Amino acid sequence: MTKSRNHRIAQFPDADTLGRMLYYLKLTRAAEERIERVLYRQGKIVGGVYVGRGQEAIAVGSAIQLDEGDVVLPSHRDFAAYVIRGFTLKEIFANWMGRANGPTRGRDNTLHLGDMARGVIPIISHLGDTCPVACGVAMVLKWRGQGNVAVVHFGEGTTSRGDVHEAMNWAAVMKLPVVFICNNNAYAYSTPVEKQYAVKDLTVRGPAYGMPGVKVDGNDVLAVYAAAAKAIARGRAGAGPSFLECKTFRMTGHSAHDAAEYVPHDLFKRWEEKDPIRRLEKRLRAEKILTRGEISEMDAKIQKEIDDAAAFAEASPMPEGETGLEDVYCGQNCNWGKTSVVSRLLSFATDNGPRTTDN
Amino acid sequence: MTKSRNHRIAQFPDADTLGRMLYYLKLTRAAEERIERVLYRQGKIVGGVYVGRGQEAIAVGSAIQLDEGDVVLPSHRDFAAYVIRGFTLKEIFANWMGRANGPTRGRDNTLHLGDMARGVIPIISHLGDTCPVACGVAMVLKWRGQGNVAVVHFGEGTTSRGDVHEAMNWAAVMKLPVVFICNNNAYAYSTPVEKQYAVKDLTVRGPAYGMPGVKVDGNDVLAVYAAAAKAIARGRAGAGPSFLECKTFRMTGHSAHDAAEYVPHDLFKRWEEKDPIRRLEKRLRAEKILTRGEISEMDAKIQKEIDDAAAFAEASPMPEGETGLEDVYCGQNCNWGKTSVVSRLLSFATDNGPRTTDN
Amino acid sequence: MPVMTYLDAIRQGIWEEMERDPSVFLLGEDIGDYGGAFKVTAGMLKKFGAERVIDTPISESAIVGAAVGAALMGMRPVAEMQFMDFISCGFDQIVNMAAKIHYRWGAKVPLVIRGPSGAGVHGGPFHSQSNEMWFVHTPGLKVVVPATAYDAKGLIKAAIRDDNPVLYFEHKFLYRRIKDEVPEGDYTVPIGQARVAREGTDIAVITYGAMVWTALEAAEQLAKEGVSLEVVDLRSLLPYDEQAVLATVRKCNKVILLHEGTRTGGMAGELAALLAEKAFEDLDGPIVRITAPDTPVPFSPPLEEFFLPNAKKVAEAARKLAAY
Amino acid sequence: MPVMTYLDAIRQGIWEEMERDPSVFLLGEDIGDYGGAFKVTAGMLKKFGAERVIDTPISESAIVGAAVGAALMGMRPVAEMQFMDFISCGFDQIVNMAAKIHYRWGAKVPLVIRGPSGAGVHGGPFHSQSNEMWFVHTPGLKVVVPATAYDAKGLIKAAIRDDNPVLYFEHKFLYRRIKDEVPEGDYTVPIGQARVAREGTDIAVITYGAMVWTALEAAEQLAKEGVSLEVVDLRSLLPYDEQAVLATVRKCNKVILLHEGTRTGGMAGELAALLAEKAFEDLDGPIVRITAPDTPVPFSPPLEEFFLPNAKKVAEAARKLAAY
Ligand SMILES: Cc1ncc(C[n+]2csc(CCOP(=O)(O)OP(=O)(O)O)c2C)c(N)n1
Ligand SMILES: Cc1ncc(C[n+]2csc(CCOP(=O)(O)OP(=O)(O)O)c2C)c(N)n1
Ligand SMILES: [Mg+2]
Ligand SMILES: [Mg+2]
Repeated sequence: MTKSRNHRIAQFPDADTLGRMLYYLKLTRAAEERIERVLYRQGKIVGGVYVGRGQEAIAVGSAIQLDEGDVVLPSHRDFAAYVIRGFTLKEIFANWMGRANGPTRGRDNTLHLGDMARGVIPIISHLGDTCPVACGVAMVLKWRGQGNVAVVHFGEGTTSRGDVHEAMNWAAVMKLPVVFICNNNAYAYSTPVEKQYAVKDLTVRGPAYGMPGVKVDGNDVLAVYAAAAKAIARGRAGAGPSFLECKTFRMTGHSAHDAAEYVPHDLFKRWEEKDPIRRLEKRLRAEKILTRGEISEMDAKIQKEIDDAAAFAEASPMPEGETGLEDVYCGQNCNWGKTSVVSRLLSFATDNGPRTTDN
Repeated sequence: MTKSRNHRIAQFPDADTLGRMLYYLKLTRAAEERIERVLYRQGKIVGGVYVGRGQEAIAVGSAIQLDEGDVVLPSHRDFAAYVIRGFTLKEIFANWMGRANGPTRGRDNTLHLGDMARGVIPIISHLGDTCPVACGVAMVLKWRGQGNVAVVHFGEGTTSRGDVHEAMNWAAVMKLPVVFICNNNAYAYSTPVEKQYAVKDLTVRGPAYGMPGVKVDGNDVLAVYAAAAKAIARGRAGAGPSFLECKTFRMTGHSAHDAAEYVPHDLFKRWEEKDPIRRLEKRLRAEKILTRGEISEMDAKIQKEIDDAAAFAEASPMPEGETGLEDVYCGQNCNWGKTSVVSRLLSFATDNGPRTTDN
Repeated sequence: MPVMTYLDAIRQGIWEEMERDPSVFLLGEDIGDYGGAFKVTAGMLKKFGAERVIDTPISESAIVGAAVGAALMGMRPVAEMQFMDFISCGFDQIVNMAAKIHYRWGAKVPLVIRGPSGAGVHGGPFHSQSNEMWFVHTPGLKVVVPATAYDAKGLIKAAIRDDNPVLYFEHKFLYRRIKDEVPEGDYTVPIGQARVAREGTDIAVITYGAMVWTALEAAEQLAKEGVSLEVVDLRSLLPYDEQAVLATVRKCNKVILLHEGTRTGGMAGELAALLAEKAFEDLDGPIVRITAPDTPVPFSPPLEEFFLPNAKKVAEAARKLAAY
Repeated sequence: MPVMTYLDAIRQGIWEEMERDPSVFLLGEDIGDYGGAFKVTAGMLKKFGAERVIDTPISESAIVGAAVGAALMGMRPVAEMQFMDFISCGFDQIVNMAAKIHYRWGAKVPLVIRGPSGAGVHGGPFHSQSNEMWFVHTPGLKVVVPATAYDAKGLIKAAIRDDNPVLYFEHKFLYRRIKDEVPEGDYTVPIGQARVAREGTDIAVITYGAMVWTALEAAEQLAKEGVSLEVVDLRSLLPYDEQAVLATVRKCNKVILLHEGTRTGGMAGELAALLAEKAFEDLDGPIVRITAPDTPVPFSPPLEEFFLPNAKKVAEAARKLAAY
């Protein structure tokens, strides 16, 4: 059923990939910081703001491995997954600011950015809902037999929802190429894990459905890479789904307006030491894969990209009120054709780093 | 928190209990046979007819142990649970026939019979929905601290529903006195277990939530008794929920109109040999707990009870159409007070065997 | 023209679409070997194979969610609810995931959710619901409610070809009770177009689903008494055919709104609002609603009979209205 | 009399009921230590303890189901949905379990499901819904929609004391924007009773929730132009106050039905049907609906503003209707 592919199951990334991972980690951190700590406070972003500070390695270490034809369904904290799959910072910032040229044309907020051409199905606020959707995607991937996979992310709190259960069971019964990645950041809004589930590790859930359950250091992008590589390879080979529990920590409040006073302060300190970006940076310098100078250049480039994206977004027009009446249905009052994602994309420079699909 | 009780955890029933178990097994088998194979075919029962032929030991072996204050939430195949908790055959037959004096006053069908005074919350057709309800019941039981438990039954197919997951996780997190009993009868309507889940035994689900998962021979009423005794004792002691997977077989079609052609015929033969009633009867005779004569008497008594109940039900009036407008709300157009369960009960003889609450 | 049952017409419509378009596939509980609780998909597993006729676990939310995922990948899933009552278990995926995707990011979500709804077979409160209004009130969905075998086939085809999520409510009372002429081969009935089921001049009865037959029965009766009812079968509830509704009322000037769903918040309200807004000057009498009362659907035959609208109730109301 | 916000009034109402009746308890996500996403339950964990203020896993279906179980055991659970949008995840337990138990076997199910609904704060399609109509169309439930701080307190108390499942829709736009006089201590606002929020003679505006304030703003404007609007605040949608609706229309003879929920299948339809049935002779002009359009709630401020009804839109419609 599965077309044979000459994928090596490389559980360790090559130097180029290591560099790109550092880039995406840093880009994510810096872009989210701008959004959460600058633009939001300036009132330029309205509505809820959720970021993935501290847990960036999970999306980076997994999405970096995806090929054309693969589909990712990120959580609200997986900024890097969107960027790696080709959403530009300009698009993302424009959407956060509700602009007419954002990928949702101002209809939806945060990271609710979808595009099947780029293989991205966004989370909706209703937690867990994307897990069954990932199953449907994977059914089609399996029929097509080209060894593609679907990767769906969700928080540990989300595992309490029925939809996650129905999806994991379904994927196991149908042996679907789905990688279920739990971003276990220790809190669900204010709720600590002891109030969410009564097991030590959620990994037991994997075998409970008939799939591997693997515990991963979510603050180590190389560990994520290795575990995701195995799970993805399993999916590509037609051997069915996997469940990864990536342990990490949410280094902010639940959203930009939450001071996280319920989190014991020393936890932040302890996890600060495990910062995934510093860890990778240190290693790349130690192994002489990147020099201090190259890293500074990278940082500067990232700042420039973010400046440009923020400026672009701010200069972009807000949507006209009446356009909100369009596109409820496909085919009737639908304006996505006229100002399609593709044509609107042409107005964006594609200057924010390499795209996975060039892999 | 839990009032200490001098319950011995008797994992083996005494002679009296053994006799009552045989009685309830036989009563269930015979009553359901009358319903499914006589009254339904005569057109005296309308709507769907589901029975538990072959799997009667599960409800009998567990419900027989319940005390006053305990609550059972049976599945659609747990006839005995209703009877053991005090629903009379007359009530049950009257309800199957849609009569005005059935416990639902003709509003609901099959075994959808509830009565908090008897500690019974019936299944609704929407499979799995009673599992979260059991959690709410158990929260209150736990607060009351009298060592009561809630026991909820569901089929193995039902485990695929999100509600079962949410409930098992919830009960584990809150350490609730719930016994989750999966009546695994190998089929969900026409769907065999391989299409329902991808594990060998569902027992793995227990530890996946943080509770014991125990495999039980569901056709051996003594095995059910022993496993339920342990799980109930655990609940009474405040140690939290348990999950029992009782393996059995549905010795009929899904419902009275289903010929079950999709079931390989030899399966029926193989399971016929494990018939729970014959097994217990043989044992009780071998151990001289009951004589052949006593058993014949029991059979005759059961037939008479069923004859009486069927005659009573047939002679009972159908509801007046307009009464269907009452009781949508409690307190307004509500007729349950006037013709309350209790007062309507007075019209029933209480002649169908001992009731658990006399224990 | 071949005469066939409502149920066979649905089956034939699905069958032909499966043959025509390889992206159409089916998923649901017991739909494969067993052919579905009502046998709508009988024979399809054998014909189309296990990849296109998929028996699922008892997971309504995942059924809908997986249908969405497959639709996003370019397929046209047709999901069966064993009874439309159980759609409440997949409700969130329908109203929040399926209904809003196109609006939010422009992707197509062509899928159909179909299954038996409605009362009249003593199914009790959980196997008899007419719960279409939850979806009529949810922008982004389409809702169709065929009453005839002809429309059942034409609408299932239209639903499958539609690029949006469509809820297709079959009426289980009609499955084997209704037979009419159904052309062989391809045709569709456009979603959003009503049909005049019987022409008349005095009172318009606007209805859908099984109640179309109830209205026709009443019309037959009233004709003998010299009162002419026009019966309009909506066929689609979202979008519904405003022009047809206005036209029949402008013609008859009196109107009965009839449905099997419960009263408060039912479709009759929506139609009444339309008429009160846009046909205010055309009405020569109060708008009359005939609906089920605001109760669950009771099981016992006398209760269910009392619950359901019938020709007698329609005829009585029509007589009164005629005399207004 | 103390002046307090809409939000504080809800909190005070719950607080007093918790003090008054030990069978009242709270469950929901992040309601304990954190006090809820909007802080409605702030301080309650400390005051009433962890057995009566229960942080739950993210399991909306289990939240509702557990509330039903506890209610059957004689308790009076008050369940919070972090946003009423997420009620779709507990939908089945509400419409099939909670709503039908009393009808089926006579047991009481006294429970409240409450939470923030409505738009106006740029919450986007999943944090802004007005989804009350799904429940208004479900027999066995009650639905209340307070617009003032006074009613917020009186209705939460009535809801908690009611022996049926009550859905209590708070409007998040009003939480901290509305302040009014709220008596200390005990009072209830009866479920099912509307209130005349402003007396008038020319046009009745019937509405609820945040739109009451919109109507009042329009009435203020129109008064200057010599047109007198009467504003009726329904307060409850199921049951709704038929007499009050009929009375205002019999007085004003013209009517605007206003709500924030989407149009098709919305509350305005229900009211229009009532009026067309029972006040047909009293109407001197078409019934006018002002509602949100049939789209999801868009996020970006200009889109959301266009989506929402406002005083200008109401005033324009009122001017036209006055001239009819
Ligand atoms: C079904 C549902 N219930 C509640 C919420 C409100 N909510 C938003 S995020 C959140 C916590 C999520 O926790 P987790 O799954 O661990 O993800 P994290 O935010 O920690 O990444 C909650 C309760 C929601 N969005 N959806
Ligand atoms: C939510 C829901 N989906 C589908 C159905 C239709 N249905 C009724 S019984 C049944 C099979 C149940 O199988 P299982 O849980 O194994 O119980 P069993 O009947 O075998 O005891 C199905 C699919 C239902 N009642 N509820
Ligand atoms: Mg988390
Ligand atoms: Mg089974």
